[in-house]
Amino acid sequence: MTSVAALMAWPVILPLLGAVLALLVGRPGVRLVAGVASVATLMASSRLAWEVAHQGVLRQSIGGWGAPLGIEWRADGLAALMLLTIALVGPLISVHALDHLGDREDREFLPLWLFVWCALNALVLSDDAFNLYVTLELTTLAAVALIAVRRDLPGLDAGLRYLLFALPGSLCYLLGIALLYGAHATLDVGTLAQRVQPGPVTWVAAGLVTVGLCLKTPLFPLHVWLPPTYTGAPTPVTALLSALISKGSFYVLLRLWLEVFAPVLDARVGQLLGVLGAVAVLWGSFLALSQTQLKRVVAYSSVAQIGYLFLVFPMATSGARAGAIYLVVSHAAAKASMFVAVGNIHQAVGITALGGVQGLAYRMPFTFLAMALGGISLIGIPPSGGFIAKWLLLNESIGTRQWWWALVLLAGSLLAAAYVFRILRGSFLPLPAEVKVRSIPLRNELAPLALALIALVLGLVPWFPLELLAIGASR
Amino acid sequence: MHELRTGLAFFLLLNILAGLVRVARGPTLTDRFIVAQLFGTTGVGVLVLLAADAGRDALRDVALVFALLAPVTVVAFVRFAVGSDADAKGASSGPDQEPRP
Amino acid sequence: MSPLELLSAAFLFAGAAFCLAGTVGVLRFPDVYCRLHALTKVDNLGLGLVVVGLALRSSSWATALKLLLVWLFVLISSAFTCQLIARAALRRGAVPWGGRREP
Amino acid sequence: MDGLLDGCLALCLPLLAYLVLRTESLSQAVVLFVAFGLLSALGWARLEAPDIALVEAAVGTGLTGALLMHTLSWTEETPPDVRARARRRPWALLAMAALTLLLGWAVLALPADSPGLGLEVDARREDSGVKHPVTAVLLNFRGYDTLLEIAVLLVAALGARAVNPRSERASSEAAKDPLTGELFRMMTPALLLVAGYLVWVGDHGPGGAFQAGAILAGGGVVAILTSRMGTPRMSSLRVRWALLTGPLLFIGVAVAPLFSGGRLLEFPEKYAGTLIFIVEMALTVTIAMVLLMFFPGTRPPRTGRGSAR
Amino acid sequence: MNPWLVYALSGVALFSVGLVGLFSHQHVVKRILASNITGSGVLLVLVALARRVPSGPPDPVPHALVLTGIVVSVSSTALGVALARRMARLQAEATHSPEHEPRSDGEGP
Repeated sequence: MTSVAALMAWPVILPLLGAVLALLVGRPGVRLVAGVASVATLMASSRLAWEVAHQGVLRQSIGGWGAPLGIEWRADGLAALMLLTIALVGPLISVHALDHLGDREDREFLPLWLFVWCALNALVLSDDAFNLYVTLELTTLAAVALIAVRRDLPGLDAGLRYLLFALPGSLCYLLGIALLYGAHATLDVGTLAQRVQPGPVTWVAAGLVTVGLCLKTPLFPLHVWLPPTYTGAPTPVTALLSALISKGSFYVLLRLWLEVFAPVLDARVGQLLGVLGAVAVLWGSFLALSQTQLKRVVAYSSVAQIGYLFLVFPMATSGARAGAIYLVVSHAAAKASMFVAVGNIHQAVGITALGGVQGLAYRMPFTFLAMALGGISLIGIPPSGGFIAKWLLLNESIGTRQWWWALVLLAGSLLAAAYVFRILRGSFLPLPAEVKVRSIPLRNELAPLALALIALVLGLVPWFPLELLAIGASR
Repeated sequence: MHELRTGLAFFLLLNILAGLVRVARGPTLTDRFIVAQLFGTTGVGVLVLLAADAGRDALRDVALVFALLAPVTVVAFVRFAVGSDADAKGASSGPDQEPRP
Repeated sequence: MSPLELLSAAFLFAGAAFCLAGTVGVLRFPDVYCRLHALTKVDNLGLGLVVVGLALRSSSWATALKLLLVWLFVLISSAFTCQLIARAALRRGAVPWGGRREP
Repeated sequence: MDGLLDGCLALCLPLLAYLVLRTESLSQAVVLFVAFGLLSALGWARLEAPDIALVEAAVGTGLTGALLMHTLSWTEETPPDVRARARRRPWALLAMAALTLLLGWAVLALPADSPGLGLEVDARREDSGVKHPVTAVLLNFRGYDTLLEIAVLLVAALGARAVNPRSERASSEAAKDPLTGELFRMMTPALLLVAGYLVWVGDHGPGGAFQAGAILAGGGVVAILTSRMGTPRMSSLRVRWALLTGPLLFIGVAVAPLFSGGRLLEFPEKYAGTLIFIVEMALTVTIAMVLLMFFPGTRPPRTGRGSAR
Repeated sequence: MNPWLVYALSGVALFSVGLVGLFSHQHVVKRILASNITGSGVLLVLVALARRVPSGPPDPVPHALVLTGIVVSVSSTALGVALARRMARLQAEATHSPEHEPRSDGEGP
């Protein structure tokens, strides 16, 4: 069972099997099945990451047909790191969801989350452009079902909004892939990378793929669906969306862009993406600063943080790539912790306004410790994963003589510091007498703390992830 | 014969296009739905004509499926779009009202 | 052209003519019920004649049988659906046309 | 003549699509959309893609048609945005034209005589255990896509049932209606026959699990509409088994080679044909169940029609 | 002009019409229809690409991709319609009985 085939198959198959079985057993055993499936998938993912760290890039052709005809899997260091991130962050969010959502929603939330996990693992491993489309769609539909899992008006509205933006995004991507297939008669990403030539087909296909994936991620100015969707969805689902699901489409974009499109495109296109990212950083942070609802502050912060990721495209060096991925991972942990903390606050006092946190730090110390640690990573202060990521990006912007991106990074950090402190400041004021604080289970307080600790550890021991990232960084 | 069949298929396609006028004019949903049924049968005709070409036998199966499933939409139409049987007077239900001449 | 080909072509033309007649009927007839009448002409005779024309020239019995099966399905479905549509229209209060000019 | 037919069809499709989106009445848009489905089936037929035409026929006339008729019962007839859209129309037309030109430029630059992967598929088809090339690609060469596609179907069914969990039956009056009852009785054997035929034919010609499942679902929709059954509920164990046997079997067949040192979805050459047939049979039931779960029951909303923003 | 090119251009036009329609409408059912049309456009391009060599059978790979694409498109349509229907019902209940508000989680704005 240690063949490469089995190593690569289990991280995809186990959550899928778990989801199907969880659906089959229904209410009584759903938690048990989902728990077993989660542990098994976590083990399978870590095992694969371990092998990648020791053996280097792993490849596998499903069914044994080989590249142009069949579908190939490719696990490099980047894929291994993403697998680990999903396997650590996702289950912690779902633990929080167990108490946050009702008993009825369990039956739907857990199988759907396992489907999302299966789709994201498949997406991370896939080296086939059409297979990536299928995984993207599986992620989208499962996300829509998750957003609407509570069947209330805000959730349904958010789900429809997300669906109707993500669908055209996937279709743009698919048309781009269709054009590439028409020109090069292959769907394999590696083969495409060798065959693309500058020309109208490549330009239009690159445009379609980029626009489609930017719609799903989303990049400014296509982000209009994000704040209402993130606020309307149940909080654990928002955490999943922001931490993992939006990273899926960014991962696809990063790989296709760096491996396939960047060599044959004008550098100015990369600059354009960078400018949009920079605008997203400033605009998103500014809007986060002007919100009065707690959840909206964190949601707009996501717009800004996604903006940073797009700074990788104008620099397009391996250092910038490492920085962007580092940000993906640490933002996944930090933002998940923030959203889960927001969920806890809401559960405890039922208030959504920013002023509602007043005095809560004394009653929910772990939640606010998590919020503070997550905030540190968002701002980019050491020691945190966010700091390492921004440091790498800063280095590259100076190394490639594009100092203006450094300014964006610094300005974004200042704005982030402002909105994070705006939340934390209130929490240390004295608790108003009339506020009733419901106690929440310790498990729910520890989940965000564990997530925030991941972001912290990423800042303390950066060498393991960075070494992993270097494996297979260029084909 | 191929030319003749293709020509007739084209002619039937033009018939479908002409039917669009009735969809636009309505006036009621029922009128529009009748045109949809007309399209269905004409489409089956086009498919069997095209299926007569060598190597296109599978299109006959497509025609078969179209013919077989045509009633599904009709039953759905009768149940929903025109309003349920319970409010047969239909004064206030249904997407649009039948005109009374 | 062999006599069989001629016969087949004649059936095909006749079928197409009925399809045209049906379409014109749906376009020109004054009310729902008359238009339904036109629709059934296409279902029964239009498609029927086309099917017969094709079956005459079909390469095998199985093909001819399948063609006739297609027609049979359309016939049955048409019989039911027209009844259903007409009933629904009547229940909703569409008054049949009494021979006046269309307004 | 062929050119005329193709040109006319190719021109009509975008025109019809434009009309669907331009019309102000929703009922008109729905009827036009049904016509659009028919024309696209003709397009698939002209492009020698009978498999796709079959799916379009089975899903378009059966499920999508019924689903859209159903939407008419709960949405507002005239969309609330008519005036807003009228203002934007010149802008929209310009955007459509510009986008078409841009994409058309890329299409014109594509190589005009590439056979794609057709030759590779032909060369390996013998090893796939299936004679029909599309089935070979779908279930063997790219069977992994199909496995994930089944997951997509399950997710959509789960989501659709989660938001509308109750199974609604029509009034008893509808159940007693002799006309639809007789229609259902006459349709059922034919549906079963054609569905079985399509699964069987999928091995060597156009057909397969999805087409057959869609036809069965068409019969199921009529059964729901005539109150012979309710929409399948996730809470029923029997429904869950019917839904999930196919996926479990597919996963089992996919992972079995892993235990003997093989790869995922690597069918042993000798049994490939048989295994694919069994998986297709089981998936037919799954697909029929999923499509039925998409169909939301029959009762029109009690409180009348609300606006669906 | 080759038939495949005619259909590919038609598919591209469908895509554009659908995409622009999707973003210029507010009505949810219309937007779902528009996304369906957009999808049909992409699929038409793919199938047309399979038919570039006029002699011999078409390339089966795009056909298989399109079959998968249709399944995905049907699934997302059904999910969208289900969500929209539930929303319409909740809104109808809210307007008809103001004292009975739909259950809200209070987290939204």
